Amino acid sequence: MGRDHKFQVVHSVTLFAEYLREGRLKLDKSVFAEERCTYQDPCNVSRNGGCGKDAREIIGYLCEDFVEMEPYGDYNFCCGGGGGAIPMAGPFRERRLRSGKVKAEQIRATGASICITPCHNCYDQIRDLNKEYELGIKVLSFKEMFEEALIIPEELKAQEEDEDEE
Amino acid sequence: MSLYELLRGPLLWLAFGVFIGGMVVRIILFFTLSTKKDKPIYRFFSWKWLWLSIFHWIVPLNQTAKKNPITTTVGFLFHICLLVTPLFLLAHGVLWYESWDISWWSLPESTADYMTLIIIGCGIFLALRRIFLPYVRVVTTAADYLLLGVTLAPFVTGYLAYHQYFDYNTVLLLHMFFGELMLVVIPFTKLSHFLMFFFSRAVTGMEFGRRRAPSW
Amino acid sequence: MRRGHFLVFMLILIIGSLLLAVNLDAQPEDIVLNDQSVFTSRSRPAVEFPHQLHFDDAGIECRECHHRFKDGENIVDESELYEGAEGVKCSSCHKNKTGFRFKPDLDPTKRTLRQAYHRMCIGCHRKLSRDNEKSGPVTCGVCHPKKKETKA
Amino acid sequence: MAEVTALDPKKFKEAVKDKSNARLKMWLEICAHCGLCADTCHFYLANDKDPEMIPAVKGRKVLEALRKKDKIDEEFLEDFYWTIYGECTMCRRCTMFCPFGIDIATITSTGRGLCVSQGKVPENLKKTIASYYEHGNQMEITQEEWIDTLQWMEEELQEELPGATIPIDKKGAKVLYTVNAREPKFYPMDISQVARVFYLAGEDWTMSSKGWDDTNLAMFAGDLKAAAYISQLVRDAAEELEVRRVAITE
Repeated sequence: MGRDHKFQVVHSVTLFAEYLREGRLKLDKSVFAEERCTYQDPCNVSRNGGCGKDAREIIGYLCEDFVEMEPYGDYNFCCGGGGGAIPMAGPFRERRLRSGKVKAEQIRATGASICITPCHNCYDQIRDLNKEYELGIKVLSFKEMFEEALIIPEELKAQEEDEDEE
Repeated sequence: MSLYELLRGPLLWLAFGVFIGGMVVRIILFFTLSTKKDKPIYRFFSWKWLWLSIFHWIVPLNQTAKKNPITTTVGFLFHICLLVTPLFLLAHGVLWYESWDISWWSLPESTADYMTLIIIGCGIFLALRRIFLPYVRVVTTAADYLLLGVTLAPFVTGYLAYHQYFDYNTVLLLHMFFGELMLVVIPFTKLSHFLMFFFSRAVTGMEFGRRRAPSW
Repeated sequence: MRRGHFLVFMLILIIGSLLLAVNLDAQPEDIVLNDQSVFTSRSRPAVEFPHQLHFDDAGIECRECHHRFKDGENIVDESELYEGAEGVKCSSCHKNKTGFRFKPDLDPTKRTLRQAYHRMCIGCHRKLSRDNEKSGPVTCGVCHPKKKETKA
Repeated sequence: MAEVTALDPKKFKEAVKDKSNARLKMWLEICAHCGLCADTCHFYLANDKDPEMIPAVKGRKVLEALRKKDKIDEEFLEDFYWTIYGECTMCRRCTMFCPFGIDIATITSTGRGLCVSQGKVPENLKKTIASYYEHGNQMEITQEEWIDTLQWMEEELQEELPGATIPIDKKGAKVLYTVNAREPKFYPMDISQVARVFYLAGEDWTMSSKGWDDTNLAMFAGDLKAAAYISQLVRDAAEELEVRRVAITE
């Protein structure tokens, strides 16, 4: 990252926040209104990527009831799945799940029903933690939430839906 | 030549020589090696993040200070007194004056006396931490105790000499010896952090800074 | 202690050389260097200076300590040195209150009284001891002994 | 799983020499052993505050390894391997709390590099690195499979949004979108989800048929040569397609 490229490297979180800010995307906030959400700051996105603010901007468009973990943002704990811990698998799996105890307790303390995270490592790890520590939460990425909450202009929708309605 | 003159003259020169020369060599080595092997430092060099990083840690404006108020207080008191007391001690001022015909501010003697006690007290606290906290004990080596001892020795003997406990002349000579010993070991041990702190903070500050994340 | 001037906090005097003497018989034997107009606060005991010892036993000339320089030459005449004489005490010239010196070639009369004492005593004692001659103390605690608190 | 490999002290010594940079040496020397990093580490907290888990211990072990040079032994390396791969995720949280700002992630990475010199790398990471070299991604996905996946996702998406496309290798697009290779392998829907976002936002975007995996497990494995190669793949793709921005998911 950041070498003398001709191009700029952006994280998709920053990109999504930009679209929302510029009004290029519209979200229906009511979709997740019943859910309490929390956000897992991936190490490489928040602490080492500086995208924590952008993520919270997106959440502002997406969630009614948002609770931060303690601590959060740049000071959030690692989920335990980073640094190649997920793909190492094998005998490392047990260590990984144990080290996720901190994250599991953080999530439990928020009382959230949805844990949002834009990182695949966090995503897989927290899903595993969900089972291991019986958190009873849904783990979602921004993309998954967008799929449900994006407002699609009528003219872009598929035609057969209109036919069905007629 | 009397032992006093030896410690006051040639050995003091030697101590300052090793101390200053050693630190200069360390810095030169750091720069020569880093230009070859630590390219990221120079690629992402930024005065802004360098100073921000140093600033937030040279004053207690960081998460660690918030989380560990007692250790932070002790640490800051220890370090401030450690630097200020020897530099502004009246008796040391007299020595500078006698040798170089220069003089500057000095602390009231009673203040310096209290500061010495603070250093010794903080030193004992740090030693107790090493002994009783498992997570400090696990990284503690014999060298850590030894260096804490070497750091405290000039202050303990200085305190004894000022109050003229025990045999004044012996205590004073010991005080001079330990002071010089401390100077000599600084460049070769972790005590070099008094200077390398700034390099380390600068490097990390810039590394986090280029990702727009604070390192404090 | 004088506020704002750390220097004035200083400890107390050391041995001085000084003092009058027109006539050797009239010499005070020991002199306590304790000018309270200068040393307003003491954290170390005042120095008891054995004046007689210096010229009787050590055989030091008056003019080796008592001085007033003109063109590099000490122009003090022994006849000027009697008890109460103008200019016989160190403090008659060394009145400076702030002792900051960053240039060694600064006017010597700018020395504070404390600096003048220290220079005179320690300077001479160290020189003698380096020449392997009989000498006086050079370390703080010997001239300012803790237990022998002086009252004068 | 770690394979049993013969020790190669000569290679270890070379690796030590190669990895000893100015920052690392400074950090390992000035660490005051104050222990303030202890409760910043999730491994320490999650393992009943086992003092052996604190970040400074990892630093100490790397220092030991650097000092051992060619006097490395099997027993040390074994313990070192489990610590350095299994007890640090290089999250850098401790660095934020270290008064000196000692970067344990860099130190761990060095430690892993030392293991690499002995071929002591977790088997699954090794596999992914080989896969990067062969297929350009960590999941052994061939170019054909990749393009198939993209087309399949495009079709799925078009059922709902007829105008939506997943442009492949579109020269001069504004954004090149790269993914984690887990997406095509395990979560292909992710791709249609992001395509939907780009479509609705009216973004001029594209995906590359070659350098599209933005993960770099070699970096985590401590194999910096491979890591450089992998990041070059995406860089090449971006330069070839003359995009202005590369969007990453990791």
